[in-house]
Amino acid sequence: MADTILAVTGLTVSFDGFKAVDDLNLSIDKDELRVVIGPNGAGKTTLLDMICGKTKPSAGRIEFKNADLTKLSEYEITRAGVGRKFQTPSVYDDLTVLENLEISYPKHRGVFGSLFFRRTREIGDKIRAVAQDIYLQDELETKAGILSHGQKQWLEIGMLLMQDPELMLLDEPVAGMSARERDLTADLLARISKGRSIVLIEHDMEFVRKIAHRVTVLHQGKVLSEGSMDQVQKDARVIEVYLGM
Amino acid sequence: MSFDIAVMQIFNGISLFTILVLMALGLAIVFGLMGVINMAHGELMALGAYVTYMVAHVFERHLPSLMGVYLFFAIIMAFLVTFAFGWILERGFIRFLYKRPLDTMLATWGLSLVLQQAYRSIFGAQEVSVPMTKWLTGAWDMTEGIQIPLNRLFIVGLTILVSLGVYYLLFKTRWGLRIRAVTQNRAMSGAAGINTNRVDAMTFALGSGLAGIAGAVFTMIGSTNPLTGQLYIVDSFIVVVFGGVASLLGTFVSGFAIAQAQTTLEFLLSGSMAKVAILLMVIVVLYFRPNGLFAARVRQ
Amino acid sequence: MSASDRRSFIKAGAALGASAAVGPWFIKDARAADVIKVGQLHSLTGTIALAEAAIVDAEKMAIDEINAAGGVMGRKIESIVEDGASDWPTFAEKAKKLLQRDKVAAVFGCYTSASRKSVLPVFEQNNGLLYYPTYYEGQEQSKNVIYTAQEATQSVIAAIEWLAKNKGKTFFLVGSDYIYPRTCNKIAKPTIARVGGKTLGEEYAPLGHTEFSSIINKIKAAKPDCIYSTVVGGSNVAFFKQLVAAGLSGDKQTLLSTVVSENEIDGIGKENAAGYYACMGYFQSQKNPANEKFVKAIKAKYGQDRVVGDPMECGYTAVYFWKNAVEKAKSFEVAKVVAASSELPLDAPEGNIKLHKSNHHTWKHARIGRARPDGQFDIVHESPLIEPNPFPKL
Amino acid sequence: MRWLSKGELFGYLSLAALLFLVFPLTLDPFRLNLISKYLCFALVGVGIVLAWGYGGILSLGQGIFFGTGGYLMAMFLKLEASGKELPDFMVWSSTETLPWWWEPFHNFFFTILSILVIPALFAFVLSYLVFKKRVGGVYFAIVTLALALTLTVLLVGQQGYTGGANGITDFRSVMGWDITSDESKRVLYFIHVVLLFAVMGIGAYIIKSRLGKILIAIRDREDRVRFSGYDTAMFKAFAFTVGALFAALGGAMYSLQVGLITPTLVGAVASIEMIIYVAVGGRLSIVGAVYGALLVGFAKSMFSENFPTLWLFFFGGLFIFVVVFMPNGLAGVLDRFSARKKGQRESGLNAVPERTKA
Repeated sequence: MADTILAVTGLTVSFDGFKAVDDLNLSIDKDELRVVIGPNGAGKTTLLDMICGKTKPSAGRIEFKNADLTKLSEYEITRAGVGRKFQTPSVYDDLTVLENLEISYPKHRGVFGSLFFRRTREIGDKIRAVAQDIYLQDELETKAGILSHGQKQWLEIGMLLMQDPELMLLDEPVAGMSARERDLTADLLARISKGRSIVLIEHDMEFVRKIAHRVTVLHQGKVLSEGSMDQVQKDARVIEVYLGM
Repeated sequence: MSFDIAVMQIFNGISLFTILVLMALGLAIVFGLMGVINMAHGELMALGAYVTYMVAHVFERHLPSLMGVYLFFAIIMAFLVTFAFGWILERGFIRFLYKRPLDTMLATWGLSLVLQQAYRSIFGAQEVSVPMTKWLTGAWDMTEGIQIPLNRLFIVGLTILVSLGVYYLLFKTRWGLRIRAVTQNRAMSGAAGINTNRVDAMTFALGSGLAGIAGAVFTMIGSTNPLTGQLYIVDSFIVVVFGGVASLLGTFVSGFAIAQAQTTLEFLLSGSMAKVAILLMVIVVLYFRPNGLFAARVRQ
Repeated sequence: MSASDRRSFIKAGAALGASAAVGPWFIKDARAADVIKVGQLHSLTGTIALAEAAIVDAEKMAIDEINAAGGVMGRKIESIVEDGASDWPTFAEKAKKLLQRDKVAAVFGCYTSASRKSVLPVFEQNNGLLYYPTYYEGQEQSKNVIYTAQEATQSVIAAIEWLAKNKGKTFFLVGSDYIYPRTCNKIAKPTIARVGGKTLGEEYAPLGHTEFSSIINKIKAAKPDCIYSTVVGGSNVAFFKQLVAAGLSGDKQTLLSTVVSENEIDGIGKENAAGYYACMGYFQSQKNPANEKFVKAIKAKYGQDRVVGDPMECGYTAVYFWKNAVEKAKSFEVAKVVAASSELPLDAPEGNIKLHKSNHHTWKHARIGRARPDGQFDIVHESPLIEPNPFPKL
Repeated sequence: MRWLSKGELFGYLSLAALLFLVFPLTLDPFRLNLISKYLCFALVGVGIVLAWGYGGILSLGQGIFFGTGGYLMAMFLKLEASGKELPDFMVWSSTETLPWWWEPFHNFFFTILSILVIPALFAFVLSYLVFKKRVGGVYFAIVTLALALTLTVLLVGQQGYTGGANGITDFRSVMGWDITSDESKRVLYFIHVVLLFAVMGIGAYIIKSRLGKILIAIRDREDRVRFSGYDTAMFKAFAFTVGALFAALGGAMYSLQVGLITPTLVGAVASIEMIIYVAVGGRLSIVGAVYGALLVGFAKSMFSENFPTLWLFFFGGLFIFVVVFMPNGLAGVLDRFSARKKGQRESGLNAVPERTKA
């Protein structure tokens, strides 16, 4: 238990009577890279939404480093050390790559702090380092709106890196990427997963196999199976869900 | 408060409810289904009122024997004229603004100024008097002390009719299906072979036409002048938003709530204070239900 | 679209080149010696336009008549019309423009008290002269204003006394929520008490309100002999229509208003107003040569359908009051014109009236009329000339 | 990164030249006073650029703050004009004694302090609570509209304390200094212009700061900003509060220079007009908003002087045209023009962000 960073117990939420997540239990260890898979509508994105505070659960607890996240608002959860990347890349189109990263710098987040903010050398260095990591070092002055889809995905990951979260929630980070970009992203994930925990949703099994430590399969809002990629793939229930449907 | 007065107050509440619904229904359709905030909705109502005025004059001059039923023709004409006008407006400039809903509000506000001046130039700044339909004046004497005004009764009936009509149109016909399809997923509907431009124009025109009906009917209880529309727009707007823009049912419920609150408070307090109380009630409710009374909880 | 509208429409098109529009900002107009400028400052747009537009017409007619007869002291009157747009700051802006840029000798204008209050400092600071042609609540007297219509005591007291004597002693007071109705009711209540009557209720509807059913129910519950109404504007139309629909039409219920003239009845609808009473200084149905000439001229100029109400007549007489004062003073200077106005008589359409010796108001008759189905009034009562008393002790 | 773009620099310089030199030298006192009046709305406009253009918060109730500033100033001016007497409108409405909450407004400095604090404080408390609840877009617009209406009804209804529909009029002096003469109007004009440039400077600073970037980010993707660890409600409330403060300053200057304040300046129509000024000038440009206020005010005066019966056609037509064809107002057109000349692609910042349907 000592190295558990996130413990989800009895998590439930329903939309207009439909239970998107139903009495779900999940635990993530420190430094773990967990991949969550499951058919459409299994509740994957909703799970991440609830962890990061976007959706409030109807019941259950989400414990992160001894704090119950269900009681905090989004920005408090972020400040506690949880970072979230969305399914469709969500970056600030009207701002440059540099500004996008700078906004994500985890200090001066109060009104007056940001009003009198000056970019110090230290911050500049950090921005450049992150830009390097996400392959955008040459695009710092480009407006985010005109980046390619894959570059936007990277930029959003970069924004999380600026926050230096202990737990990263990534929703389909390689969707819409070319094969080469996927490889680069796999490298990127391998690099950044050092020293932090990652929960990642992905459909691309090739990609999952490449990066996952452990895999959780969701189905109809519940955990169907959990274990290594190989274990999971042999699980009869998983095969039924994926092939039988 | 005696029993008689209580009965009449209850009727007043119902009557105001139907008036608000009639006022707001067109706006709710245009706003809720298309996201267009039409600040000229009131002026479209005024257009309906002026059409009624003209129809009344034509009947007075040429068909005096049919004056008793002119209102029915006027209502139909008001609907047709505002429907056509709405179509023109939609094609003329509303359609350029679909991606900027808040801008529709500003542009249509400019339109409302232009229309006000148009009415003033054509009909004069003074009120025009629309003749009353004889059999609708006066009251139905339920008992010695209870009088129910006939024209209000008429409005109640008409609102029920119009509401059923709108319900049928939107939920039971192919056309309604198309409208709902387009509002839910424009691209998909286009791909499915629906002429989205046409549906947009039809929807806006329908909303406008309903404003025309409301305008025609309100000549019985209110005044008709170039600024008539201004009196109604804010109330309509509040009814729609209070109910939740995505929901026509919400419009009905909020109309009912506001009407009951208003008639009760007006009886107990002064007119001004009643108004203040209602506006504050709307603010407080919006605070607790930020998307209006009827907003479904959905996964984004 | 009227002919003059059309003309200005064309003018508008021509001026869109902007030079005509921008010109007046920088170039001061050359002033011709043989014309004298006056201003007409009323709302042509906005909520009050429905009452004021007609006054502009009546004033214009008086100006045209005077010009046709040779002008004032040999100079033709040139009228500059400005739109106050039913917006008090705009009134102040336009008043400043008329006084400071156009340097008009007099302004005929304003309808609501609010608009008058907004221009009052402008007239006092620029030493202008305003003729105010609308019945109002009193409580004011300025060296720069001549008031040609009734102030409240001249109509309210006469009306209440007449009602109490002829119609009954219990009253219900209904008004729009602003200063005129509140002041009128402030005068009405002690008057009702003085004549031995009783005030059963007092209600105010927000300006522009169109839903009167609750107030009407309160009236029904109180069962007053008389309703005294100071509801104004579009609200009035709604109020009367809803009264009739609720069974309180003019043949069943006594109602008297001090703000409903023939002009308002046009909008209310003749059949809705029939049987109700109004108290005014002037009615179109008055029989005398000056009035017959006046009504005929209005109809000839603006169409046979036009009706004439008290404010129109007061606007018309205001122009003549000014002309006569100028000719008596032999000067256009404001102080001299004002001095010459003291006790100045006029044979007006409403009969022989005169300006007060010192308080700038007008000695007027109070007339009570009952609305007929044709929109005209049967005059049922006419008082002798009443001295204006803008600051009554109550 | 440069502090001002070439276009902005040109805008500021030309505006300074106009306001400090051209207008005072060429216009007569009446016209100069009109300019002062337009500039009151320019102050509001700068605030709207911040709140609406950058923060994405459309308020249909800026009149609340404009009016509050105006009424607070008017209370002081009226008390001074009345001397030892009760203000005239109170006498007419049979208010016998000065209400206690009028008393402090005998003091000029208290008045100034109240103008700076009361509207801003109200705006902050209101907007923070409301934004915290995620009331946004058209719902926020309605809340502000309803508040503006409420305040109007209260002002009109409480005639004995507020002057009712007439408003408060007839001011004479500030601490003995006559404000009605042409000379003092000229002095007030210059004070006003200096104040305006100060406000524009503050606005520009906010926009260029990190806070400005965060506002843009919130406008376009509020969700994302929350997940970057910001209390977005606080930022929006800040932008709205600054907008309210500027509006209150505009209202106070209005009372001083125009000489009256009325409930119509608080209501829905006035509030929408204020938005229109900014829409015409350009919602993303501070200089644009000032030009917008000048231009619309000028157009309104000119049209209504020359075509008193038809001016609304032009005025309404102008709005429709600007909103439909110039979504970023005049500033947007100029930007696009200069961008095209330089052969650049249109900058993303100056394109109206596509908003999702309300």
